[in-house]
Amino acid sequence: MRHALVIRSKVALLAFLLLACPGSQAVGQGNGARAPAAASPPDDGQWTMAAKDYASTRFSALGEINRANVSRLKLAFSFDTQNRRGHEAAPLVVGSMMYIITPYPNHVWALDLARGGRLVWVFRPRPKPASQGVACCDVVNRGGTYSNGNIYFATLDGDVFAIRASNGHQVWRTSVADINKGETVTMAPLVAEGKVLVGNSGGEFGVRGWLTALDAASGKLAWRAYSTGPDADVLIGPQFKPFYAMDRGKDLGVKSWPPEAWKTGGGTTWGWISYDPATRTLFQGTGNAGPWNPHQRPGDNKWTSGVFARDIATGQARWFYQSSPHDHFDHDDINESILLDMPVGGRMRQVLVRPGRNGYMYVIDRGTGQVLSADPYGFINSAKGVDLKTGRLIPVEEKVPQEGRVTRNICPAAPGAKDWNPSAFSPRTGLLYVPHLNLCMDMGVIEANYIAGTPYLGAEVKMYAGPGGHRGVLTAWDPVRRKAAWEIREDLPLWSGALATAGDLVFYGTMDGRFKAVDGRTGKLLWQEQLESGIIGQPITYRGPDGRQYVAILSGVGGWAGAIVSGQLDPGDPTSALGFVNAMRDLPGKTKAGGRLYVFALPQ
Amino acid sequence: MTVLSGKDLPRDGEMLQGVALHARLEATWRREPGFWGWLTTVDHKDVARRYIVTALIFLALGGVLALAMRLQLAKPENALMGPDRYNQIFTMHGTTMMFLFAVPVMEAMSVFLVPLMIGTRAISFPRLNAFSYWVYLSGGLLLWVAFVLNVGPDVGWFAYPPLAGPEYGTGKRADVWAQMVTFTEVAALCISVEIVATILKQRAPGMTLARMPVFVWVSLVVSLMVIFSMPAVTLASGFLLSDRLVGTHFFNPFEHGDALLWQHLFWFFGHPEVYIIFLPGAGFVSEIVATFSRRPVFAYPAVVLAVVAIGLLAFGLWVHHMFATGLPRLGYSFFTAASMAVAIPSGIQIFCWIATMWSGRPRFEVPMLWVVGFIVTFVLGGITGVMLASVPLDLQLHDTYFVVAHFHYVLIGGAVFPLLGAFAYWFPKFTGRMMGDGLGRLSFWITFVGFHLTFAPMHWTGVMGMPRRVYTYPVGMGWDQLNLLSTAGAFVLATGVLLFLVNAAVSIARGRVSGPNPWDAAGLEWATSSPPPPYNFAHIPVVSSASPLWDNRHHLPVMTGLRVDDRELLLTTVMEAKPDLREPSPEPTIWPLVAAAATGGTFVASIFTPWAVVIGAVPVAAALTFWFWPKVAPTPEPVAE
Amino acid sequence: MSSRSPNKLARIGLAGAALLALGACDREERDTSRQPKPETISLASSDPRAKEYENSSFHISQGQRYYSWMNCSGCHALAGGGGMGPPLSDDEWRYGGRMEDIVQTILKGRPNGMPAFEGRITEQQAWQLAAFVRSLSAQPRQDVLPGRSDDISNAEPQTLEERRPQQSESNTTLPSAEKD
Amino acid sequence: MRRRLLPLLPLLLVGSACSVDGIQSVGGRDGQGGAAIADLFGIFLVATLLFAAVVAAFLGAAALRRRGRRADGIEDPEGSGTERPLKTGLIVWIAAVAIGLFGLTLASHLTDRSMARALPDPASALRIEIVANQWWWDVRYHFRDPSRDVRTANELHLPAGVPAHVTLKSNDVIHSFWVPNLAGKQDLIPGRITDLMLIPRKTGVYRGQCAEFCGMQHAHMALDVTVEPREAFERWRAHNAAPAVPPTNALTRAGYDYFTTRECSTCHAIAGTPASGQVAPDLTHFASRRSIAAGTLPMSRGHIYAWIADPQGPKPGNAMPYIGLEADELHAVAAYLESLK
Repeated sequence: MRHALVIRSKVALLAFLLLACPGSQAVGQGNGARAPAAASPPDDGQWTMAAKDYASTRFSALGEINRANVSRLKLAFSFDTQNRRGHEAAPLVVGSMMYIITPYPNHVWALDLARGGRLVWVFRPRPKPASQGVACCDVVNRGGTYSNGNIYFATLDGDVFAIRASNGHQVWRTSVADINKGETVTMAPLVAEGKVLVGNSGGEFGVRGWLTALDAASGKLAWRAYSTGPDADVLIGPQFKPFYAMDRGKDLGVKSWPPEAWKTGGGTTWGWISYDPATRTLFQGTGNAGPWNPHQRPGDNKWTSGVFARDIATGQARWFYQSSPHDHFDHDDINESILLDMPVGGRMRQVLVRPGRNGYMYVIDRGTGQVLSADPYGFINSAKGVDLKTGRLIPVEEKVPQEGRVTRNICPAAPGAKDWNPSAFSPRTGLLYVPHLNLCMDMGVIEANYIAGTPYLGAEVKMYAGPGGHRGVLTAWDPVRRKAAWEIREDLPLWSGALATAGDLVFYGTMDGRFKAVDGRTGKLLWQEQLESGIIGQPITYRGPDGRQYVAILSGVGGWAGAIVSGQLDPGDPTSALGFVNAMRDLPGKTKAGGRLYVFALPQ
Repeated sequence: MTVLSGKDLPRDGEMLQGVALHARLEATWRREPGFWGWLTTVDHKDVARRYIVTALIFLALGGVLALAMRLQLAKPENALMGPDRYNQIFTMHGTTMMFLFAVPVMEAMSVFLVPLMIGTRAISFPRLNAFSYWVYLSGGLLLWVAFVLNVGPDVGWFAYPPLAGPEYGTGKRADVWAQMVTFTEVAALCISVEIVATILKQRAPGMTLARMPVFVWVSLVVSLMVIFSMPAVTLASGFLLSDRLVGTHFFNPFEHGDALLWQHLFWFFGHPEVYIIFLPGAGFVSEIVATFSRRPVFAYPAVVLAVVAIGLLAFGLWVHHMFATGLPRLGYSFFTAASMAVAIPSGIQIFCWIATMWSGRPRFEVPMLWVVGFIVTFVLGGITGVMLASVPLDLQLHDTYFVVAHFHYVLIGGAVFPLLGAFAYWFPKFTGRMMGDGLGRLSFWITFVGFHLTFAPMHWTGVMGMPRRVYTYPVGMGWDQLNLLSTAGAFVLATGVLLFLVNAAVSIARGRVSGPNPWDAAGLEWATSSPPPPYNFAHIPVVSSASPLWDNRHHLPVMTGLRVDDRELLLTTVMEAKPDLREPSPEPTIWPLVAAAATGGTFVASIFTPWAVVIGAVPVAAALTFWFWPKVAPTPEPVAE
Repeated sequence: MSSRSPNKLARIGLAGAALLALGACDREERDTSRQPKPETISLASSDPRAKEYENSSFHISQGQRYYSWMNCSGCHALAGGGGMGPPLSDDEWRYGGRMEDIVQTILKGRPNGMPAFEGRITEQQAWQLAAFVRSLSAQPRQDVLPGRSDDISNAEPQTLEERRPQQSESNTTLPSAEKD
Repeated sequence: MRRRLLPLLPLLLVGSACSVDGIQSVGGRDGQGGAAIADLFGIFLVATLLFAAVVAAFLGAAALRRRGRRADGIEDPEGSGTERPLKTGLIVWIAAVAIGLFGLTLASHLTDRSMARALPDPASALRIEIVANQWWWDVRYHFRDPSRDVRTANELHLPAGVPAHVTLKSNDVIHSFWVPNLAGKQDLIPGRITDLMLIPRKTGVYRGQCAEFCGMQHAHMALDVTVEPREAFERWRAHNAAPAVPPTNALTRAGYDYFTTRECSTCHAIAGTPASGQVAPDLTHFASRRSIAAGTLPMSRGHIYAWIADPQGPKPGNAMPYIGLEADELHAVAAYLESLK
């Protein structure tokens, strides 16, 4: 399928060239898919939230850098973050300022873009050092968000900060998580309708997952929705109209668990939230059920490993869909939801497109939670498919992890076909650019012991490359035709986000430190630059104070995949970093720890 | 160098007989004088006596452990010893009795008797024979020294992983067990090869297969069983050692190793092992019954076929040790049938022995008492064996004291009683003196009564639900009196065995001098002096019937012509035992001992590091090189015209 | 096992029997006694209890069990390779690698994430854990160490098995009601 | 020679042992199939003893027949005239043994098959999962609705007449599950899942015990089995599905505080409290059980004290450590545990 761009006729190509106009919000020609306007306003050249917009497109309408000239891209400036852990964050650009949030200790650096990236101020929140001990997968932070003059971000130990974007002064600070229970916060908050939405991490520690809305102005708690437990805690009320029968019933967050198990059941919200202003609905994925050992939690384990639609004002759930009931493989469902309006079965539907961890590309009706399609976008042998009548994943019995006996060749592995690192959608090509993984694993489970603040796993995992021997893939997925347009195979797992631009370019980075730009239509590699350390961050692009287009990326290997480098782990133990190290034994030879912002532009 | 013609070489025959012949043979075959000679001897009788004495010492040690267990179990909640000590003790008891007493002593009997019974001057591969003893001794010492040092295995004589595996078998205890198995297996395999070669190629002229004494048949079958079954356990213990030492995953269930693989391998050896122990008993009984009933054993072909049948069936039964493991239920029925089928050849043997008495004129000397005790006890053990072969019954009775009762009935009744009878019977051949009769009878009755007092109550304790291998049991289960009875019986039993040993010791010193054939028996072993000279026979006897000394009461025909200046054996054909070749037999040498020491050092060190195998290979290779170094200028030997 | 140098092993191999004779009694003792070992406060470098625990296969195996039960393996990985916590299988010790240092680390915790287990486990258990932790970097005597634990192996993954995606019919089509 | 028959008598009495009414007795007829096994046992006993009697009679006769007629000559078997009848006898004997064994094999096989056929569909049975640990039994009842699941330890409650499908797993080494009054034994093998169907017929209290050597405390790995009427079982189930009773007075509250914040909760769980340890027996309704520590000690206040104060005394080697509680702490924890009815 590689380079197999589908262009049906010369006419279509001609029509496309006429309409494609750099800098404007072009409507996709390829397949009719587009982000809803309300959630994806016209581009202002800034980058104020990690996902670019509420629709989570990570698409920039800037087209100055395009397929023709990208090969001339040169470093504009760089900045040392003075941190050597995994840099997963997206820089923010507001006006002429850039803000970078580092991994623990979560410093916020404000750089003046007008003066070549000179440091203006730094904010040091001083999180509790002990929080490092309860961060499952390196002490990462996935970024902040800008709204109404403030930068909102959360520290690893679970404090949400609002600081003045102009001078870095703290506006408010609210503690939302308790590290003594194993809770941390690594996600980039989302601010919408005057609410700061933030969820906890710690699915590996037997925490009880939640999503919290704070008042953006005061930091006061607006509501908190748990992912397990009684309906009152989950904010399930009369508005709740799940599409599938399996999600209907009272207190399923209790009844689908063994007694008490929901209290340590996971379902954390540590990934991406999308928001549809038109319906005032937020879409929130929930993480894996805890512990990993599924035999300790018979039942469907509501409401873990699924996606909630909630009313942003009250947090009340509207619908829920569970992609991995009774999750077997640590398949969180916290991956990004891209809001699209696109033709499905002959008529336009308002949908979420979700590249799921279990390897299926879900297309879900935004209004009802109905799964319209679920197609494998990576290699899957642990499930036979998704039954669209019941909404249930159809597991493969022989791949269910056994107690005391390793199950071999489970694909995808625990990080899924795709982990947190977000995709980008270009309306110009109609394609979704999914940076993902091709990993399989051996997994066996054992009885996990619950001790608050310590890991609650009960699994022995060893990962390795999936079929083909490559560990990462960038797939250009056509959500309308429900198949891949092309894909690029990468040796190392892809742990960085993707960025699509109106120059029909897709930017992403690899864990050995290559920052790449490829042709959005064919996948052809057009430009790459070797950076100091491996890339697991999220590339952004913006219009600088000088009016030119810049592309920025944080380099600094780490995260779950890169912990072998950032944590100097022992490759001799296959279970290091929950089994990821086994797949990454060669990484220390390919990159080293680092932490630096790189900003590229065309030469003047 | 002048080539001598065949006529010039000194040979036995008309020219050379009587005292002169004995002197020449004595000079050629005797062991070297003094301690050095003791270390270097390759005489099968020396080695066998050594084996028997060592095995009896282990029997005594194992018996002491049994008494310790019975003391602990005499009453509920007894605090005599803790679980750690008890588990070591019951493991040591089983291991000692199975690996260090029963199998070696039975093989030692074969090593002593078979060359005499078939009328040859030496066992084949006599150096290997000496080597096997030293290896066996090293294994026994390893186990017992380790036990004294609190490194005695505590995982049961069956050492099931994962309990014996690296994670749950803490320390080096299980390694000691596994390596001890290697020692004893090497020793047993050496002997088996010798016995098979000796029986097939060294029989006296005229001793066709159909004229072999039943005990020789038994030795042949048992040796072949050893050769086919022991590699399974050697393999298994090798797997276990490499799991424990170098991190392989044969028995690691997490990595798809299989704990049941061990059980299959172990019982594929373990069940034949039981018959390896029991069948020689049947051989002893056949000889004793014939002698004391004054007639050849009834239906000799049926008895021999029964022995062969048991030897074959023994390999098809191992799963009846694993009925509770959850293997496919229907397949169990096959093993039930096979297990029950063993009762048919056993029944044939029992019938034939009784029929021999029936049609003969039985004389109840001490060996015959043991035979009668054997028949009674063994039949009872057989009954419970048939019950245990049934899947539904076994699922209830398995691993209870019922099974303990069963296999002690079969092993003590079926093997130890005949063995003690055999000691009494062949005692004059071993020592030249008769064993005391009065004390012999007393020791039989005390042993017999003590045995049943000990083990009969265990049938009940088992049925009442007492599991095996528990170091204590709670009050109020109804097991108290029965256990006390067993304990009391154990001391009676021990007294009986002690009396037997005392009798033996006294008789060695002061017993009546026996002469060559005190029982007027029919076998060739009685055709030479008691104890036999180093060369066994001055002239090789010639056989024309299955009872040579009865059919040629006054003059046993002999053949002559073997060299007397060199150790020379007559080889005969496999089936008809026609004279075939003359073959030199090796001289005494120290190298088997050195090789055994090198092998032993390698085995022991490899408990601690896999590199021992690499480093230890050097001394082992050196010792073997010297061992096999060809004699300088072999005495020229013309080809027979 | 790769960490064992041939030299060291050869030495052990040759001295195997001697070792057996010398130290076997202590090493194999299943010391289930109630009390933690008596303490001697000394300014000398090493706590005398260290050797008692470290040279006991029983204490090391107990420690191995606790290592999993107390979730140490969750952060430090089964063979001490590390993850959320630093690796224990190397020679680097942030807070000291002596037995008593490790016991302190376990009981009192350390600021960068190591939780304090004092009051959650007994002191005896902490010593046993420390003995096992040191065995991960092959520091105690080799002859008290297990060859491995019954866990997942570090062998190369099995990729020979043919891997084919599982398919079923139901995911390819929409429910009939939707086909309008 | 009657003395030689004496040893047979104990065997005869084994038959009578079948009717012994023990709480851990092989001959029990308390479970389905128990009767069939007892009958089979009887058949085997009678048949094999019959053969043994023939052997004994033959042996006695052979020994007595020509005793005393001493002569040094050798018998000529062919000449004595006994050879032919004996050969006929041998053939008859072989035939008899073979037929007898065939009959027994058939009886065993048929019993086994009929018991297997009589087993109900596991799907319709009560679902119980038993996980063996060194040295205790982790018992879980599973229901269609997982929130109704019950977890307990070292005890098994069964409704009379209702089939219970027991799934057996092991967390460490090989154990064997054996409640002789109800069914034969079944090994629990790490890395494998085995199962067993229990169909209790008679209400009562029974005892099961590990039947495969599993290490130091193999002797102290028992479980109490209570077979009760269906309603009583339902009450038990409902009670055990409920969280533990909260502490009611200062003493039990102190015990609660200690238990939930200190060493105890690292390993033990008590539902409804923060204590959530999973690696040791669940103690939610501890005091309602019949024994402590897998049948090591009977349940009583004194034994609770004794056990907490010194768990290595009565059961050396078990995983419960010596904690060294102060007297008041011991008093409080014991009181709290005793209140967990």
